[in-house]
Amino acid sequence: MHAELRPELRPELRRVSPIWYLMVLVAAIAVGVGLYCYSVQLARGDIATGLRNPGNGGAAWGFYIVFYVYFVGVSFAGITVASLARVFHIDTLKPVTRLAELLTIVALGVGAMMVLADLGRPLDGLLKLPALARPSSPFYGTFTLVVSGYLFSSLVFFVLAGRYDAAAMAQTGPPLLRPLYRLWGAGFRDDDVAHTRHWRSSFVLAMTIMPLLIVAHSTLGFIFGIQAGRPGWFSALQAPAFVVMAGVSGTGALIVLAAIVRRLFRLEDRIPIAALRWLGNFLWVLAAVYLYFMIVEELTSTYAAPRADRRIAHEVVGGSFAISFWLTVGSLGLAFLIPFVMYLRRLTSVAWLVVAALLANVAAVLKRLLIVVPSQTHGGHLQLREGLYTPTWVEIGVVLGAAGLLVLGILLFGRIFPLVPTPVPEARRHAAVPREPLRVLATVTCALIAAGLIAFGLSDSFRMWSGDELDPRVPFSPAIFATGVILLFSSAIVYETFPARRRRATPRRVIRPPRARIHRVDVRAQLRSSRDPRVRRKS
Amino acid sequence: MKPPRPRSMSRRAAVAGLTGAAGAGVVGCRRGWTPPEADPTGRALAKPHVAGAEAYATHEERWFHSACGQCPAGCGIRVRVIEGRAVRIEGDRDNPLNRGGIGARGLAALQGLYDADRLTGPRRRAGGRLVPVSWDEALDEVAAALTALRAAGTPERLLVWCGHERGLTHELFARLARAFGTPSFVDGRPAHSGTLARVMEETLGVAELPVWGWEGAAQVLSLEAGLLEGSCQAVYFTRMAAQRRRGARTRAHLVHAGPAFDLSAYNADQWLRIAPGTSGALALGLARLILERHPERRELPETLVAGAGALREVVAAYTPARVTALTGINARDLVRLAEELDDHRPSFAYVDEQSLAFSNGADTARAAMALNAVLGAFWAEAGGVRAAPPSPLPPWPEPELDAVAVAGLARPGHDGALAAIEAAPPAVALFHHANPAYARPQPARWREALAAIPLVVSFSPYRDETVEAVADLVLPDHTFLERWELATPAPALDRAILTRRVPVVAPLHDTRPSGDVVLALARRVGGAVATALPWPTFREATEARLAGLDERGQAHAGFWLGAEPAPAPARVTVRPGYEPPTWVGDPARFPLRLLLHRPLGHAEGSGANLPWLRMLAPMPGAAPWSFVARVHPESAPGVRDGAEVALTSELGSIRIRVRLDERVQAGYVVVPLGGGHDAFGRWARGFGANAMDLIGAGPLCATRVRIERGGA
Amino acid sequence: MSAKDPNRRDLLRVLGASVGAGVGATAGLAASAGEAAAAPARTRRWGMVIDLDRCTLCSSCTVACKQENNVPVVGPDDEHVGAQIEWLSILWQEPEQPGGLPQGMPFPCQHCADAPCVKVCPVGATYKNDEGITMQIWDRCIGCRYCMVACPYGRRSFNWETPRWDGTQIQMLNPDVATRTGGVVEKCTFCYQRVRRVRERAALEGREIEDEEVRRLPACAAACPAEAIVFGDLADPESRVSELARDPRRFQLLDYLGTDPSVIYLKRDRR
Amino acid sequence: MSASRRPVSPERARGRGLGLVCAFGLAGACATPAAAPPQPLPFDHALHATVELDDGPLGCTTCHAGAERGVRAGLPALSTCLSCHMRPQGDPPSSEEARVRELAASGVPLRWIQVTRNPGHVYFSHGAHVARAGMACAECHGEVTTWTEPPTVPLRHLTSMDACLACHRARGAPTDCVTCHQ
Repeated sequence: MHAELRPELRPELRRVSPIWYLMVLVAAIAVGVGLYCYSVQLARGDIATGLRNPGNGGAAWGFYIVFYVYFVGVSFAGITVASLARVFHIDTLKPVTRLAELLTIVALGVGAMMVLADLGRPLDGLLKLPALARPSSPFYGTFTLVVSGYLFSSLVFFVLAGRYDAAAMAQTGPPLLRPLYRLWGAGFRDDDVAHTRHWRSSFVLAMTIMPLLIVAHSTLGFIFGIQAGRPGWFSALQAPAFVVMAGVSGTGALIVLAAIVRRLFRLEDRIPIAALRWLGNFLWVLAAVYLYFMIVEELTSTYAAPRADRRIAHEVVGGSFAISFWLTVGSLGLAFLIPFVMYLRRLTSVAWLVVAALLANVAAVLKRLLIVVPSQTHGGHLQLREGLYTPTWVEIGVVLGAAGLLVLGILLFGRIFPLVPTPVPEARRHAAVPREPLRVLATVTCALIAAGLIAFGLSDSFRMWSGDELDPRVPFSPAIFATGVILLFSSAIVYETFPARRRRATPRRVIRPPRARIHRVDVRAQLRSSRDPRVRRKS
Repeated sequence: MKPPRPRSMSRRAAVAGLTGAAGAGVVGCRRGWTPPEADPTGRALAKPHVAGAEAYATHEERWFHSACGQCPAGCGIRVRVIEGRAVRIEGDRDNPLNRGGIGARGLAALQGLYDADRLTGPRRRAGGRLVPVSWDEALDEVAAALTALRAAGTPERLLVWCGHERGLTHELFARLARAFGTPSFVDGRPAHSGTLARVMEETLGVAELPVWGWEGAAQVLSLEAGLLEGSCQAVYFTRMAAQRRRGARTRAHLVHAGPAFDLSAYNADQWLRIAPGTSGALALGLARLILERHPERRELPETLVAGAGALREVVAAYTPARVTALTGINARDLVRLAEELDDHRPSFAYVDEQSLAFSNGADTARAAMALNAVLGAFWAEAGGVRAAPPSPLPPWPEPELDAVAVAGLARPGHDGALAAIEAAPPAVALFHHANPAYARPQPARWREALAAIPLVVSFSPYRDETVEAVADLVLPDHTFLERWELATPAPALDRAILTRRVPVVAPLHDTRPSGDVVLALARRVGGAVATALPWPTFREATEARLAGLDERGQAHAGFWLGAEPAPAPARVTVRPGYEPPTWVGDPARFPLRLLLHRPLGHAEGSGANLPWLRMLAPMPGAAPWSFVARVHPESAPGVRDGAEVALTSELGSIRIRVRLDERVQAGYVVVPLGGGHDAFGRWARGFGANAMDLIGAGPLCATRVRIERGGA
Repeated sequence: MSAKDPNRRDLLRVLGASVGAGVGATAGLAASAGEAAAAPARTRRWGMVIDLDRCTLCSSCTVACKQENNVPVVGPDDEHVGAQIEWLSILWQEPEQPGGLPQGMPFPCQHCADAPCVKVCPVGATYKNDEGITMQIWDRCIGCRYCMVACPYGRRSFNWETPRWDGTQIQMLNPDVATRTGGVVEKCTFCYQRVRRVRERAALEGREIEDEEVRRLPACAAACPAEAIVFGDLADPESRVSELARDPRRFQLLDYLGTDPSVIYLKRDRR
Repeated sequence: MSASRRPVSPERARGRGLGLVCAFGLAGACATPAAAPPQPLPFDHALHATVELDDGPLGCTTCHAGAERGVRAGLPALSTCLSCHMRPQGDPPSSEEARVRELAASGVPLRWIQVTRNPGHVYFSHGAHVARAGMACAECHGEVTTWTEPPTVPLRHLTSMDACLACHRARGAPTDCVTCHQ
């Protein structure tokens, strides 16, 4: 397989730069620090954080929620880029799609950990959220849609897109990892029909994911935006702004990641500058939109605003949050200007692009801090005690550990799997797909079951069957809903991995004559070969 | 085996009768057995293990009627006791003082009872440290010292110092001192020995706080009083303030003249910011204005207030202009206030210890009484000022004094002045509910003076400064929830009231009620002292004391209410006068003047170790757990709000956070009392600062200070 | 769970219509649940009227509340600034205009009819019960603190650490109220344990709860020397609390947010 | 008495997921204590259940006074024992009775060790279940009247919130959380 490709395009694990080891070490230390800090928090209680009761002069949400929002925001880029690349056939972006999806998955995992770090009783949270979560709480969307739907759709996208390379790596990859590749690439036949199927299913997935993405990030915005009791949060702008800010930070993170990965894994030839340039353009567009949102926001909260809103705006622009605010404005401005100038001048400097991307992320973190904190410490409708929130070393350590985990996850993955997908020639994606009623039936069945689970899980989460009781009628309804969402996306897996009927009579339009090696790649066929007489006959 | 039928017995009746006998006790130990409830859920969301609860598991719940002993008010309380643990205090709805309400101080009594830093038994100082000692040894030691004093013929070298506690224990200490033969008995009850009580003695003939006729008053003028915070009857006054505003048909007006914005100012219909210590002038100015309104009428009943006619001449000097200059209250307010006081009868001017905490305190009280006389407030029908009703208990027969005692009593004794104690230290000092090593001006000097006393005995149940720093022996008292007591509350009603406290829980520790200890000491000293205090136990002493109770009152659970209001005295003596307050210190070096006040949680100094009181805001609008000096921004230039500063007087210096407050009279610093303990348990220690370091003997508010940024 | 939340129910109906497929399968379940539900005798709405003209800010209520509800003492040190657990404290409002009167008020949970905290709780640890009390089931709370940031009144406190009672202090705990663990949010319950006690007594005696016996039922109302706090059934027009709530001086805190608090204040009246 | 000497095991199949989630604390049902609690008296329920007094048989609520109308059933104080055992009640007098009087004489209260306890966040009113709902003691506690020794494990069938709720639903009792949570 892949023989038709130029050698440099074949999936392979290249030797890494020595800096890789250094970065892994640093990231591992960060993870260790994070674990230690979290253990301190568990032992001492949340008093170890800088969080305190709002109204008593503190903020109940701080760094953890800021970085939760940030990490989930970062995850935006991955799946967006992958979906855009698929839906609009942007081949320039193809080399970074896997990287992007990987970023999404790892960032979402880390984001979920930030929520756990924030919970007063994390174990109870792990048990009760799947069991009892209520859709009336914006957290419901966070815990079900974001974690199950968003994460799992990305995962499905990622897994399906990787099967091609996995199957190849099962032949050529490090022997130790081959079982993993075989598992991943299980059932993959490198024929045009499979590629075509993937091409189709990925389109459906991409089309599904894009609205889901908007919903998920809006949900995040709703956590803040629909709280009438918090001036500064209560704004219809919150949801769209969260979507855009997620784009800014996610695109920025992806640019940084791509630039680093190019060096570390010596992939300069595989990840073209053009991909980075495209991302740079995407970044300035989003940054411009967000700058516009900020102007709208500041105008609304200063021009004849109610007392409490004005108080917050005053505190943010000129008070104790002024440094953060102006840093945010500056960073975001530069994150817009640098790629914009490059766009106008038709220049591309990776270094400057990385600077802009980093600034975009600085702005993303600070802006989230400016959203989350001032409304709690200074945003009382009543004259409650005002105070300041300063994160303690425990919180900083935990966040550091999470960031370390993010980096570590990506770096380690890069050592076991090619980070750049092998391009599939356009021609191979448009094979005639044989009619396979069973496959369609299985897929549709899976999707229907999923829809049923979603419907039931959601309605029971709404306590529609609970009579006058507080709990869902069936325990773990939210989990059922999430399972439904997962299953819905899994129907794409069913569609692609459903064992093909191999009837000799079926004519297949084959562009290149199949080779014997292809059959060897077919792990399932291989496994079956000992007992399936047909296979034996064939070989 | 067939159990035989018990003979006739109604089991329910028997159970009911006997359950009352079930007392509380110690916790059973459980060896080698893990109770199933040790961790039923694996999580902490459970009632913590309560000593006693699992040991008894009877779930017996009882409510005891008793009386509060946290402050001199003596509100009626009901205590909920479950399995021998007091878990809740509520006000007694039958008690006419508080009618079911209860103050924060009373509620916090539970924390006092269950304070983790209580003394668990008697202690003796050995090698500088307090070590446990048995009661017998400790009592023997005190008795030996006392006996030696009498043997040497110097009984006056015994100092007995009783704090604010009012009740039979106090009387027993006084009786012990008398029979022993020492004139050095310090009565720390402010209601009996403070400036106001002394002035009331000369005015009304009763050395107690007067009774104020809140129930019928239409207008009250509070002259710099700590009406709702530091007064002896804060709960009653709170109830009255509310009732006079909303409960009654006519709404009474409260005007408060005070130097800073405190609870009284907040609650007043009108707050007049007055220069501190000048309310005497205000009272006289008002008296003049009111008299001027009635040139023709002989306003004052000469029969009651002798020489009232001469008042006109005395107050003539206090023209509105002069009063304005003295007090800072503008003339328009003054005139309006005079009109209102005059029109809204019954009205009266209210003063308390806080009003009189200046060098001119006695004059202020006299001026207030003159104003009250002008207002016709004395024994006014609906609401006025009366003398405290006499105690319903007959005076105790004078103990028979032996020759030693007679000789001793004839010699000069101590009245609690530091200099005298330094000059001639007593040989033995007994401190009951008194903590001079903290609560008297110049605590450091007090410690040195007390250290010079060979035997200092403290009866405090807590490890206060006197216990920790100087006491040679500690004979810890029960808290008031563990013992019997018979007490008369600080005067509030025009009927006599007597409260009876009962032990609601078994003693937590190896402590003994001080009354019993006094009786035991008397027995050990023997002779005439033992004869004077013949009762075997304090309980029996209370019964003996109650035997002479006036029979016309009504007995309730927890209190006894006298029948008839106190009769009008033959005459009221009014001696108006005014002197401006004096301030100690060089005005150039110490430009500011120090005002001390008792905040809500002060509870006569006993609140500092109770976190519930500690966390109460010391002034309206303050954060919990704040302990700040308040000063007008103009008086502390360059000082940031919330900064820690040094307050320095000629005598000492303290570090304290400062709050800039425009509602404080410029030129003054307002500091709450009750902070800066270096002992007295975990909640008191190290919190705030002790303003007693700044002031000298004499009135509380008479010291000049300065503020320095960044500490001393 | 209260069935009186019209907004949510409407939403549910709309959603229910769109849900479709799952409904048929579970309709049986819903029907059986409906049968078991017993109708309450009368719908109560417990409420409180706080007469600020009576209140002198003596703070007894705050201490009584801590005593009754086993509210832990959180220390005064810097680390614990803002970690105070306050079910009921004194709210202090400086005048908005110069020359106005500052206002202090006992400040319990407002028990909003439309409570923002209830909406946001992800696990249903806080909910409106049938009698209008916003309850918090400590054991269910996961400590996400969403309710705290949603509450416009700041009337929810988080246990930033596991509460401790030193030595003998543990003996004074009220056995009727569970102590909380670290990591959960707690709040005023209108002294529900006392309401329950009264209700059970009434039920055992076969009568309705009388207004007389609940007027000073919560610990704050019982302790108040000024009798400024009155508790009762706002749904009963005859009750003392309803009568007071009709006073023209009435106001609710932040009524413009539409939370409809069950705590009704009567304005201070000064010359 | 031929009935089982062993208390009925309260270990029951746990509730489904919900019970697990809201895990209610299977108050002591999780583990059988290694040793019997050192109760002050080897109280014989079976023997006392046969006693007839003037005004009827000696019921559960004679000693567990709160069981009928109170919140907590309570264990008897020494005074309760003494209300009968002040005078000798057996022939020959039992050693337990001697111990009761010994304790009474020494003034040491009876230190029962409570075996059956609710988790702290659970409010369970005996009065509501016995006097109002008319349940019998044995419905929850099993045949206590057949035991000759003090119980060593909690006497309770209800080990999960589901079990409580099932009964509440079946009987139309309130299912508001605060009915049972405190």
